[in-house]
Amino acid sequence: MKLMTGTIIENSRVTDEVFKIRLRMAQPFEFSPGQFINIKVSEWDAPLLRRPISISRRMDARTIELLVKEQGAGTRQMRFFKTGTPVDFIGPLGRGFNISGFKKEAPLLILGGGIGTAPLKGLSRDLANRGYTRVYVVNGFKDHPYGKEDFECYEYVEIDESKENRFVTDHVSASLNETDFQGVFACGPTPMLKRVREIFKDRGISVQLSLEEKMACGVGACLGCAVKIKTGPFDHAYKKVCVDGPVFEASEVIFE
Amino acid sequence: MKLMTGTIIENSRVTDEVFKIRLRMAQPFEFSPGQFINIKVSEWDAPLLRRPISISRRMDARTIELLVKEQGAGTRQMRFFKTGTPVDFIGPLGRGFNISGFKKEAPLLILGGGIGTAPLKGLSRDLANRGYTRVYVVNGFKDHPYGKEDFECYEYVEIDESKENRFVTDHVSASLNETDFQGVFACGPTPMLKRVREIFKDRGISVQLSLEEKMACGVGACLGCAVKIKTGPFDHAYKKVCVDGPVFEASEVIFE
Amino acid sequence: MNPLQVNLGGLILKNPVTVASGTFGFGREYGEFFDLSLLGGIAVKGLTLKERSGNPPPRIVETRGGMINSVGLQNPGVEAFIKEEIPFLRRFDTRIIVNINGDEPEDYARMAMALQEADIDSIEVNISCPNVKSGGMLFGTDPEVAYRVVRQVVENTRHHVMVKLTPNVTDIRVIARAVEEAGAKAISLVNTFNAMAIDIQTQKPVLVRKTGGLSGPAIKPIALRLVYETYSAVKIPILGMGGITGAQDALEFMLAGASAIALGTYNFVDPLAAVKTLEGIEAYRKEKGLENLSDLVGKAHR
Amino acid sequence: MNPLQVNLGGLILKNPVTVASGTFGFGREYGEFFDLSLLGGIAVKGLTLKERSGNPPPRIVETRGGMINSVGLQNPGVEAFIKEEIPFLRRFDTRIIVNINGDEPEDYARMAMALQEADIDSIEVNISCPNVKSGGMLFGTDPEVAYRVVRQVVENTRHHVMVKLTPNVTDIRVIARAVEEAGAKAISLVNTFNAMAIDIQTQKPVLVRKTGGLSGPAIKPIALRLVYETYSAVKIPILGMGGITGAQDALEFMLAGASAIALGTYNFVDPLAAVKTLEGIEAYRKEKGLENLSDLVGKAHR
Ligand SMILES: Cc1cc2nc3c(=O)[nH]c(=O)nc-3n(C[C@H](O)[C@H](O)[C@H](O)COP(=O)(O)OP(=O)(O)OC[C@H]3O[C@@H](n4cnc5c(N)ncnc54)[C@H](O)[C@@H]3O)c2cc1C
Ligand SMILES: Cc1cc2nc3c(=O)[nH]c(=O)nc-3n(C[C@H](O)[C@H](O)[C@H](O)COP(=O)(O)OP(=O)(O)OC[C@H]3O[C@@H](n4cnc5c(N)ncnc54)[C@H](O)[C@@H]3O)c2cc1C
Ligand SMILES: Cc1cc2nc3c(=O)[nH]c(=O)nc-3n(C[C@H](O)[C@H](O)[C@H](O)COP(=O)(O)O)c2cc1C
Ligand SMILES: Cc1cc2nc3c(=O)[nH]c(=O)nc-3n(C[C@H](O)[C@H](O)[C@H](O)COP(=O)(O)O)c2cc1C
Ligand code: FES
Ligand code: FES
Repeated sequence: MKLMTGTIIENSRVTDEVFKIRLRMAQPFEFSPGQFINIKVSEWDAPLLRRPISISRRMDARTIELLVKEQGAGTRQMRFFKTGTPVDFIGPLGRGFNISGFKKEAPLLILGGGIGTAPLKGLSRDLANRGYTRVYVVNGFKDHPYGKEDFECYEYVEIDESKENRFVTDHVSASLNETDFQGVFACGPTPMLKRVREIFKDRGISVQLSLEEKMACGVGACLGCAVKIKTGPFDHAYKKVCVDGPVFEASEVIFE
Repeated sequence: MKLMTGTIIENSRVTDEVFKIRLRMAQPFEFSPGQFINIKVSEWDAPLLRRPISISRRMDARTIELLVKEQGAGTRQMRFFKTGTPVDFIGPLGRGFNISGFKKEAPLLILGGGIGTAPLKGLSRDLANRGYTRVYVVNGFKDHPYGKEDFECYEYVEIDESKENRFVTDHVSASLNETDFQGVFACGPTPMLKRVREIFKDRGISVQLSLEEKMACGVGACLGCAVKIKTGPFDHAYKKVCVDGPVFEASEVIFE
Repeated sequence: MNPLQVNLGGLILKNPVTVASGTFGFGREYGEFFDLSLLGGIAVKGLTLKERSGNPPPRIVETRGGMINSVGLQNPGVEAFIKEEIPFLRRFDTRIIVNINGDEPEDYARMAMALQEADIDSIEVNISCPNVKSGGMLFGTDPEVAYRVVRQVVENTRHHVMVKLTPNVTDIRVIARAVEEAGAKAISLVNTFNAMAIDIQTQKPVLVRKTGGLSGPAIKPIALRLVYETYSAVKIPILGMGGITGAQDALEFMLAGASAIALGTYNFVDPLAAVKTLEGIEAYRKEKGLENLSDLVGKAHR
Repeated sequence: MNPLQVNLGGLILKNPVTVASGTFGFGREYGEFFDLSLLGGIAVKGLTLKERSGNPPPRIVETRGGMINSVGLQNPGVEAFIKEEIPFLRRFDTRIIVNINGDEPEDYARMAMALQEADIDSIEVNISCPNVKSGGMLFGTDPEVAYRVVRQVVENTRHHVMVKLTPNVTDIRVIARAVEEAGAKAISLVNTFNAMAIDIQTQKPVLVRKTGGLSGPAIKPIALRLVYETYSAVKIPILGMGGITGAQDALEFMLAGASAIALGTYNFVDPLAAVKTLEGIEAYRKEKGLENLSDLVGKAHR
C-alpha cells in the first residue's frame, strides 16, 4: 500500500460503457489478483473521493490493466483520462483471492458478472501460471460480452443475458457438475454472489466472493466500507472491504 | 446576451502566465470593445461559478480571441482547454467603451496594465477602423511585455516595469502632452486606474475605466458585482459591473 | 388535471419548479434565456420598505461547491417594485412570490400592507437573511419572535403567506411549528448558512461585514435534512431549496417532503437549469408512471 | 524556541497540524505513508466504554465537495484501545488525543476514569456525534447538559480535557461558554453537520439511520465562521477543523482564532495532506517573517 503515480499508456473503448486503461509505473509493481487501487480521478476534487478499481491484470512488471465501467462522475472522468498523463493512486489494496491449498489438477470455477469479470482475468492467468490445469470460467453479461480473449483457462463460457435468458449461476447448475469443484471464485453483482453462495453451500470448499462497498479512504482508516461478516457461530462484525476484503469466504458473508 | 457555444480553435502560450484562446462560433458574433463573456470553465462545476473574460479582439465574423492570465483554479482550467472542444459561455456581456462623439483627428489615449491590455486590442482596432488617426497606446507590464503586434495605433509605447522602474501613468505625465487628449480609455489594476483618474481629473474629457469585480451570474441578476458609482453631486449607488459596466466614466467611479 | 401541478397551501403552482429570491433579480435577466412562463413561480429579490443600497463590495466569495454572498438586500423598495416590476412579471404565466424583509418586527406588517393591493400571488416572509445588520436572521432563530412577525403579516394581508426559514438553528422544527401556528400557509427553506472566508494575505475577513450567506451545491445535504425534519413537524407544505442543481436534487427534496422546489445559485452556473430541472422531473414522473407528481411528496418518510 | 509550537490550553503541540477523530483510525494506516512524528497530534477514532459494531452499510455518501458518513462509532472499546493502540502510537513523537463518547452523561466520566492511568495527552469529549441513537450530539446542543458532561469528566481525570462541539446549533457561543465554565482546557470544532441523501430510485434515504454527518471542503466556510464566533466568546484555545484541505485553509482557521487545526476528510483524498499542510504553514510563516506562528491566532479579529 503506497501512494503511487502511473502513466496512462492506453485508454480505449471496450463497449459503449466499458473501457480499459493501461497504467505504467516507474518501478515494478507487485499485486495479487483481486486486489484493487484507489484512484484520484479529478485534479479539481470533483468528485472529491478516490474511486476503487480492481487491477484487472498485469501486462508486464511495470504495467497493469484496469477495466472500468462508466457509472457516474468518477468513472466518467476516467473515461477521459488522456494517454501520457499521470494518475495518482493508492495501491495495491486489500486482500485478493486466496489460491493456495488447491491441488494442481483440482477443478476450479471462476464466475464473473459484467464489470465484475475485471479482476478475474488476472486471476485466471495467475492460476494458469501456477499450473492449475482445470480452471472453468463462466462470465455473464447483460449485453455485449467482452474480455474472453484475456482469460486463460480450461473452459470458457460466455453468457449474453440479453439473448440467452439465463444467468451464470443457471449455467453452473444446469451444465456443470458442481460437486466436482474444489474452489470457486466469484465477482459480480450482489444477487449473483448470493446465488453462488447458495449453490455451493455446505460443500466444504472455498468459495471466495469479491464484494463491493462505497469507500472513502480505501486504506482502513475511515470504517466506511463495512460489510457484515460472521465471526463465530452466533457472532458477526463489520469488516472493511478495503483491507479485510474485498475477497471474503462466502460462508462468512452476511447479505442483508 | 445569450447562452452560446464556441469551439476552441487555438489555445497557445503568450508568456509563462498568459495564454490566448481563439473561439469560433457557429454564427457571426457581434460585440463591442470592452464587452466580456462569462465562461463555464469546468464541466464538473469545480470551480462552480463562471469566469468573466474580456473579448480581446475579433479575428473574423465568427471568431474572437481571449487573452487570459492564470490566477487560480478557473483560469488554470482554461489553460488546459483543448483545441477542438466546445466552450459554453454567456455573452456578449456588459457595456464596452463608448467611442462615439470624438472627432476623427482628436488625440485619444489608451492605457493598459498587464492583462488589462486584453480588451484594448480590439478597441485600438475598432478606433482605427472607424478612422481615428491619432490613437496613442501606452501599455505597462510587470515583466515580459506582450501583445504589441495586435494593436493598431498612431504611437505604441510599451513599459517593462521590471526594467524601467516607472508606470504607464508616469509615462503619460512625463512624455505626453496630456492636455491634448480628447478621450482616455484604461484597463488595468485598480491603483493604475486611480492614477489615471487623478491625471485627467477636471479636464472635461471622457475618461473611461474598465473595472473588475467578482461575479456570480454575470447578467445582472445576483447583485454580486457591485461598485460604488456617483449618481449625483451628493449621491451614489452600487452599480453592477456586469451590466452597467465594466466600463464607467472615471468621474463617476468611487474608489474605496 | 395537470400532473405537475402542486398545491403550496392554497398557492397553486402549475409545476413545482420555482427560482429562489435574490438569485433571479426580478426575472428580466433570465427572461432573455427562456420563457418565464415555464416556471411554477418566481421569488423576486428581497424587498424592503425603502430602497436599499446594499453592502459594499466584495459581495461574493466562491467556496468549494458553493458561494458566500453579502449582497445585503440591495433593492429599489416595495413601491418601485410594484410600479415597475409587477407589470413586467405579470406578462408571464407564473406565480409571483414577493420576498419581504424588515429591520424590526413591525416592518413586515408594513410591507404586507404596502403590498395589499398589489397583483401578486404570495408573500414570502424572509426571517432568515444573514446579510443585514438588524432583523433578518435574528427573527428566524427565536420561535416567539418568528411567531409575532408572521402573525402580524397574516393579520395584515389578503395574500398567501409563506415564511422563509434560516438553517442556522439547533432545531428547525420548533421554528417551523411557531410559524405554522402563526398562520403561515407554507414554509420555504433553506436560506443561506452563515459563513466566512479570510484572506490570508490581508489577514482579514474577505467580506466587509465579515460573514455572509453560503449557498450552492455544498449545502444541499444539510438543506435536504432540514426539509425532511420540517416535513415531519408541520402540516403546511414546504418549498424546498438549497443547492439544487437539477432534477435529481429536486426529486430528493420532494421525496424528503418539499411540495415544490427552488433553484438559487445554480441559475448562475446554468441559466437554463430551472428549465432542465423541470424537464428531468417530468421524465422521471413518466418513467415512474406517476399520475400526479405530488404523490412523491414526503415519500422518503414512508 | 520552536516557532511552530502552539499551546492548546496546556497541551503543547510541536506544530498546529493534527488529524481529526474518525478520519485517521489509530494512526496505523496513514503511518504507512509518512512518519507520524511529523504531526502535532493525532485524535484517534471515537471510543466508547464497550466495543461497538457501528452502523449497517452503506456508511458513506459522497456529496458535492463533501461526504456524509454514518459510521456510528465502530470501535474496539476503551480497554482494547489502551492495550493495543497506545503502545503503537507512543512510538511517535506526537500528541495522543483520545476522543470519548457516551450514551448517557455519566458514560463520559466512566471513560475518563478508564483512561486515568493511560499514557495519553488529551481527552477530547465528543458531545457532537450525529451518528448514534442516544447521547452524542444531543449533549452538545444543550448548554446545561454540555456543562454537566464536561464537568464530570474534568472532575474525574488528571488529563487535559478538550471538548468537541457540534455545529448544529443556533448559537455556538452559548455552548462554548458552558464548556469553558465547566473546566474544559480547549475546544475543538466542528464536528460534522447533520445531513441527508435520498436515493430517487428506491425513494428512501440512502443511509439506514436516514441522516449522517457531513464533512469535507463543502462545510469549510461555515466551520470557519463558527471558529471565528467561538474565539470571540471564550478564552480557552480552539482546535479548528472542518473541510481543511491544505495550508491556505489551515491559515484561515488560525486567523479566525484556532490555535491548532485538524485535517479530517481530506486525509482520504490525499494521505499526505497533513504533511503538506504543515509545510505550507511553515513556508507562510517564513514568508511573513513571523517568529512565532501562534501570533497569527485570531488575527482576523483585529
Ligand atoms: C474493491 C472494488 C473494486 C472495484 N473494481 C472495479 C473495476 O474494476 N471496474 C469498475 O468499473 N468498477 C469497479 N468498482 C466499482 C467502482 O468503484 C464504482 O463503480 C465507482 O466508484 C463509481 O463511481 P462513479 O463516480 O462513477 O459513480 P457514482 O456517481 O459514485 O455512483 C454511480 C453508481 O455506482 C455506485 N457506486 C459508487 N461507488 C461505489 C463503490 N465504491 N462500490 C460499488 N458501487 C459504487 C453508486 O451507488 C451508484 O449506483 C469496484 C469497487 C470496489 C469496492
Ligand atoms: C469584466 C471582467 C473582464 C475580465 N477580463 C479578463 C481577461 O480578459 N483576461 C483575464 O485573464 N482576466 C480577466 N478578468 C479577471 C478574471 O475574471 C479573473 O482573473 C478570474 O475570474 C480568476 O478566476 P480564477 O479561478 O482563476 O482565480 P480565483 O481563484 O477565483 O482568484 C484568483 C485571484 O483572482 C481574483 N479574482 C477572482 N475573480 C475575479 C474577478 N471576477 N475579477 C477580478 N479578480 C478576480 C481573486 O480575488 C484572486 O486574487 C476579467 C474580470 C472581469 C470582471
Ligand atoms: C446572491 C444571493 C442573494 C440572495 N438574496 C436573497 C434574498 O434577497 N432573500 C432571500 O430570502 N433569500 C436570498 N438568497 C437565498 C436564496 O434565495 C436561497 O435561499 C439560498 O441561496 C439557497 O439556495 P441555493 O443553494 O439553491 O442558492 C440569496 C442567495 C444568493 C446566492
Ligand atoms: C468517516 C468519519 C468518521 C468520523 N468519526 C468521528 C468520531 O469518531 N469522533 C469525532 O469526534 N468525530 C468524528 N468525525 C468528525 C471529524 O473528526 C471532523 O470533526 C469532521 O469530519 C470535520 O472535519 P473535516 O471536514 O476535515 O472532515 C468523523 C468524520 C468522518 C468523515
Ligand atoms: S474505505 Fe475507509 S476503511 Fe475502508
Ligand atoms: S455578476 Fe450578478 S449582477 Fe453582476
